[in-house]
Amino acid sequence: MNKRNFAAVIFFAIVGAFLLFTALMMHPFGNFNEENTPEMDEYIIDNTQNETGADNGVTAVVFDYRGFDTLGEATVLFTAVAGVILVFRRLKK
Amino acid sequence: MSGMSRIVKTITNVAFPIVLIYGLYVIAHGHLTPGGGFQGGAVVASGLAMLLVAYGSIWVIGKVKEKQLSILESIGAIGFIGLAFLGILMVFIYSSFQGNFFNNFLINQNEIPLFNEIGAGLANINTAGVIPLMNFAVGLKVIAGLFAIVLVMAYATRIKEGK
Amino acid sequence: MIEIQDFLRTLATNSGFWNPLIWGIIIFIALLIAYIIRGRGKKEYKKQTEQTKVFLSGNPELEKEEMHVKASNVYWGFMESFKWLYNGLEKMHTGNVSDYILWFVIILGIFFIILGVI
Amino acid sequence: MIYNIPYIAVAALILIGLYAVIFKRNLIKIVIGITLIENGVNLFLITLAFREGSIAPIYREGQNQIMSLPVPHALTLTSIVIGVAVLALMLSLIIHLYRHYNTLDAHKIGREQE
Amino acid sequence: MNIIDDIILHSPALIVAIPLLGAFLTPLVSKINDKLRNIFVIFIVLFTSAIVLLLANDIYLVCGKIHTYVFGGNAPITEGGFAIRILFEVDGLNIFMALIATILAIAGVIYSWAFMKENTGLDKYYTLYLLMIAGMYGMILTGDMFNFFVFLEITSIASCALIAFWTNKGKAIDAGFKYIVVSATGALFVLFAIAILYGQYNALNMAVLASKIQFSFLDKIALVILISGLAMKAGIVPMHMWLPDAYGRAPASVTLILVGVTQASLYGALRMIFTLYGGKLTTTMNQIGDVSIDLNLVLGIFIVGLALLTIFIGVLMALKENNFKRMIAFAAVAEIGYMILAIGAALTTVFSTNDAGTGMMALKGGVFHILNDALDVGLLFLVAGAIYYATKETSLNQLGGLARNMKYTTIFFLIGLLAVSGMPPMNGFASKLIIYESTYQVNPILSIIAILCSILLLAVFVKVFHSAFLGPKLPKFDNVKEVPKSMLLAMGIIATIIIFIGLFPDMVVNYIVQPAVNALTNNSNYISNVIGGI
Repeated sequence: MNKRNFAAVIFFAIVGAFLLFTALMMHPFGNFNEENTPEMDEYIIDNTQNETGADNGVTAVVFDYRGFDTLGEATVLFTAVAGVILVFRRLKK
Repeated sequence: MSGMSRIVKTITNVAFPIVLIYGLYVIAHGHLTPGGGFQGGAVVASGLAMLLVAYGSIWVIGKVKEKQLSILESIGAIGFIGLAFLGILMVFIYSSFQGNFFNNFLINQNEIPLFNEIGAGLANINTAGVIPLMNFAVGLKVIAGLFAIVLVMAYATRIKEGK
Repeated sequence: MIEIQDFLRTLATNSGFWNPLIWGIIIFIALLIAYIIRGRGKKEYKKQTEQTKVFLSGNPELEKEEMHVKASNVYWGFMESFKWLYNGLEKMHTGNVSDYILWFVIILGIFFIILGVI
Repeated sequence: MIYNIPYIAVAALILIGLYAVIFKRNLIKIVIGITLIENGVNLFLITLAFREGSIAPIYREGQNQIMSLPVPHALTLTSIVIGVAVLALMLSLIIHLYRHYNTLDAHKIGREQE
Repeated sequence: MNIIDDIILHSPALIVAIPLLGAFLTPLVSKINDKLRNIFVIFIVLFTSAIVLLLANDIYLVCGKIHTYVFGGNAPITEGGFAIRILFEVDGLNIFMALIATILAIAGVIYSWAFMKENTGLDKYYTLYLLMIAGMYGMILTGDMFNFFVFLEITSIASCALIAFWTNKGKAIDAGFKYIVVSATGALFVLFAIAILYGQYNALNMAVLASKIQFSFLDKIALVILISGLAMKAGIVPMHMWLPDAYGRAPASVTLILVGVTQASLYGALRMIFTLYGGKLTTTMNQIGDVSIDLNLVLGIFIVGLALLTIFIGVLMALKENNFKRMIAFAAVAEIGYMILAIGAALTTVFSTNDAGTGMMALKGGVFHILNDALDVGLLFLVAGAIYYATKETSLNQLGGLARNMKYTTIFFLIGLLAVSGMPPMNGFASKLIIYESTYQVNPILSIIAILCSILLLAVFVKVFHSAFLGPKLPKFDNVKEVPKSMLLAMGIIATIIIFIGLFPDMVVNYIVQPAVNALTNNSNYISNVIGGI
């Protein structure tokens, strides 16, 4: 094992240990107690039908509350198409 | 790659309309049922990719060019961002309506009887303001975009004849 | 909003100041002095005579290509004296994507230790 | 604790992806590693959305169960599409690299030499 | 003036949305005519710049004003205080970075007209160019964490495709692939940190997060991941290696915007440190004896260490390099080192009670140097592109005697040389003088190393000037002509701004840099603007 892989393994182990600490420190999966009640999502669940009129809460969030993210998302896809067509273009006129 | 065997082509001919209808259904009911523009567009694009695999990229590139697809995608994107811009411009149409970018201008109003009802869990399609229109724009954009990506990459890696 | 005296203010740092206009005046005076000194040089210098020929201690004059010092030869001595350092830097810059991500992971680990342990 | 097993799975996915990016020499495997990292992050986002006994946030008449959080669903959707775009661009660049160098080994492609 | 007021009211959205609309329209316009397409793109960029200037005027009129814009709604927060909608929050720092981006965008799009004329695929080139500019504006102006990630990805993908523009060179493709791998990894880790913060506080808005943040263990993890990912995007040693490849292989007009993207990533790191964690920077992490180790001290020392490494390695590699654009790229790495040196030195002192003035001055120098570095390095890259356009040659060993044929280019290169190596009376000297003096008061060693490396930077560009422009006229460059007018115009714009800032530095510091520094140092203003009084 050369020097590069040795350092790689060591720091890989450190980062992995801290990521596992993060996983153990998160709030328990699925149950929200008093101190971390999701107020923002509660508000969205309560008011989606009145504010946007949509029955599908996720679509309401995607296209109304966070519509600008969706514009960026569509732009990312547009960018990828333009990039792929640019990379595979003909170089001669 | 050139086309595959007759069995695959036949199965594709049978399956492609079903996939197409299902994708369009997912796009159209995006504000009522699970799904939306992206998901339905991905379904339709996968059906088109199946067509590409069955018939070969050379046959498909004879039918449709990637330039036309990118024009189509631009039209979808312009429709999407135009609906967003209309939220600003509505201030000049409805008086006493301070609109912002990405404003859902079709809901909570009675001038235009289009998608302007409040959904009450009854799967009423005439609800949710601009969300169905945005679903259609994004669906068109995703269909054209994903199919353009797959088509260009398949045509670039095709097997040349004579080699 | 912008008055005319804004153009003349000096930039006051904590312990010093910097005013380009004063600097320009001083530089102008210095150039003037230099020009005066130059004007008092030797008078018998004439163009198009033996004085202006290139003199390479008797050797013939090379043509243009060899007379231009290439870029890699300009700091040759510096490179030679710091060869030990540059060898290390050469080893560091492998054009390999995995190493780029590895450096990111190394910085991440060091920073994790610094903030997590302290 | 049993409740954190999804987060441990997220950490494991990210670590496997980092391993593939750092230790593999094949460009396709590096791309697979990045996709694994991205899937781990998406799993993390969608894990944050879950509540015990909750249904998908879609309103039906006459039912009032608790719903899972809608915002992480939206973020995951956006993140997935972004991942698709990045993947498409990476693969097209790899096709061009293979045309130029006739290899997919990152070490054989080498560095800039002037 | 009703329409002007409406434009100012909606300006944060229009600044991002109009380049996006132009990018969507470019494939349709290029169906008609090529010249029309170029005029259309230039018009879009100029219109966006006009809106940026209107917004800047609106911001700078009132001291400490913050322009908040909510997408889709009118109130930034609902009743109960949840920021459920995306909102842009433009304060002094945002508008400062937006002005830098504006200058780079105008110069780049004018430069592209003549520089890219012989190439194919120009409609896609201009589309991606506008998308890059829009993504840069979005990264700079946004006030929402996830939105920041989205625009980070837009800029990454667009610039990756443009770095690999000359697909007949294998190394260009390789550089694009390295760039997309590095930026995708960094952006994914940033998203991971955002998800950690969301899972803890159930909020995505920067101001709400900054008001809620507790600095628990998970927040430490999130801070580490955010700073590391954004530092890799900003090209800080030892995560800088993608930068020479990408800068060196991209077309010069793309490299100009890439400089702006790098600065935007650095801005993101600043925003995360000073605004998101700004309230917690003085928390005592540990007690050794009677000295209390605060968070800002730890961060400052770590950043200063990285900065010294960045300056050293950047300058030494630039001194060795023989490829023109790679050399300028390593010099750009060193310049980034100067910024984060000043910022790290400011972090150690700006929150202490006895010498907060030194920290403020160092922060002022660092923020001022962001502007100067973008202008100087951008001008040098444009000159390198002009030489490549004229001679089709990038290796300095082959060049020589170009000053006889390309007079204006030589003058512009001389201006850039003096500016980037911190010579009076250019703008680089003013910011570097502030950095030297403030870091000297923090620790003399820092300023000594900085001055030494600045001298070495001058040596680097003297070598370039000697070997490329001076010397005898080489016979193979006899028929080299001056570059076309549009490239000269683009270089002239940047050179004029450089000389203006160099001649009147105090006005720039007072009117533009000082609001940015104030916006950095008190984040309570930023928070209370969204969620009401604190």
